[in-house]
Amino acid sequence: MSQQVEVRLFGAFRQYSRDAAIAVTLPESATVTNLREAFADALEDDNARALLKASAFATDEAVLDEDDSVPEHGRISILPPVCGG
Amino acid sequence: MSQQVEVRLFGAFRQYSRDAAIAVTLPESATVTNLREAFADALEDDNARALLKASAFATDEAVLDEDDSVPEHGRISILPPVCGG
Amino acid sequence: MSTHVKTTDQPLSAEAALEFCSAPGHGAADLFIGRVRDLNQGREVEGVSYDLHSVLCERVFAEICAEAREEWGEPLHIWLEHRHGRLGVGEASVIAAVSSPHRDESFRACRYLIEQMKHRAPIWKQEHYVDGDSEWVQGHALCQHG
Amino acid sequence: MSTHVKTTDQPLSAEAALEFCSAPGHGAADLFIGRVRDLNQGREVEGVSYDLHSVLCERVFAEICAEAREEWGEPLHIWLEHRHGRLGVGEASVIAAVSSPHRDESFRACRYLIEQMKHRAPIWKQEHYVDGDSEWVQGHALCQHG
Repeated sequence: MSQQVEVRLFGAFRQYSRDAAIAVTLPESATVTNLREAFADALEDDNARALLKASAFATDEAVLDEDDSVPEHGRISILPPVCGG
Repeated sequence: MSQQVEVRLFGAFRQYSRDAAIAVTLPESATVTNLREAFADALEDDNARALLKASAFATDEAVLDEDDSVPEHGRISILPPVCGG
Repeated sequence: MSTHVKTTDQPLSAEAALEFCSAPGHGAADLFIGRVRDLNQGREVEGVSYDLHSVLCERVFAEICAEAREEWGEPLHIWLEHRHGRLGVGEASVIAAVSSPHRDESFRACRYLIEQMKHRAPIWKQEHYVDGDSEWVQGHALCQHG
Repeated sequence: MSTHVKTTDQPLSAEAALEFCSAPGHGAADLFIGRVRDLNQGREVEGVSYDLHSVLCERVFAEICAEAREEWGEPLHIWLEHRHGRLGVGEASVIAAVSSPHRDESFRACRYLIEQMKHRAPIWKQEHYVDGDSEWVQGHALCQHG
């Protein structure tokens, strides 16, 4: 079984897709590390891959650790380095 | 030659005169120390005299030192301990 | 005690923040406004587009406010709003405000809100320069927090 | 850079302070409001009468603002107003505000204005209690300064 995860894009990632989202396919019970690899493969731009290294995945509830499982339901976002205010 | 100095009252001193001022007579070239003594004599209330000990004389330009001369012109005020804000 | 956090694409109101941050027992209120500057690192800025993850952002704001309350006292009234969308020079991007019985708590808590918001809230800005160029401003990497 | 100091018997305006404390190059503004509290040292307060030496007060305000500018930078916009007369609970007695290119200066300078004002400005307050009594609040003795 595999699952499709739609990763919402924010900040500098927005320029890499018109939909503000990129879909990736993951095995069931994938971790955030798996998600990060699949997402990197889906990116076509070296700058985007560099940005990914400094970015965090998050649900609508919290920023995820690399060891966390990717939740089966709920929205996933990729958050580049932040600079509010 | 003597001079008459009108001392303007502020804060807790206001209760000691309806005019918001007390006039004292000083010798010419009096210092602030002389003024303080004359002003103490003019006060009829022990609480007022106690308050005077913690209070400063001032012109409209600056707080005066005890050694300063009392300026011949210009307004003199007695400033009790402050608590703005 | 009450807390107000929000992200919005509408202009921010300092007046609303100060009205919220008041109470008969509160002798002090401190309010901070962040505004769009016309210059950043030597480049002339015409405007800034703010992007944010609204749900997560408000969650982080609420956490930060709870921490401030924990540190500086239950009675605080706390306000934290951040705007998104495109803003011109001089427009307010963020308003933080705190009221408290005495002034030390208001100053410290308000400062805390801003500093933590800058480091932890999922907000990004894209500067638009007078020369026509645009750039996403580099920020702080987010770590898991709390 | 500009400085505004005033004492007045009219209500204070935070809006005016924030409008004054703004500039295209200023990314930050901090504003402090002091308000009349309903309780002081366990006594229920109905209102406070503020008395001040207006000429000397504005002179001291100007000195304090000049010191803040010296310490935190020429470009600061600085606002310091204190009200006098009788105020009810919740009314603003003092507003200090500062804007600056970056936030640290605004926070520090605004705090400095308030702390110095409390210690050096010739201002006195008489609290009016719910029980009908009134009392002049004890303060800090003034020394010659500057």
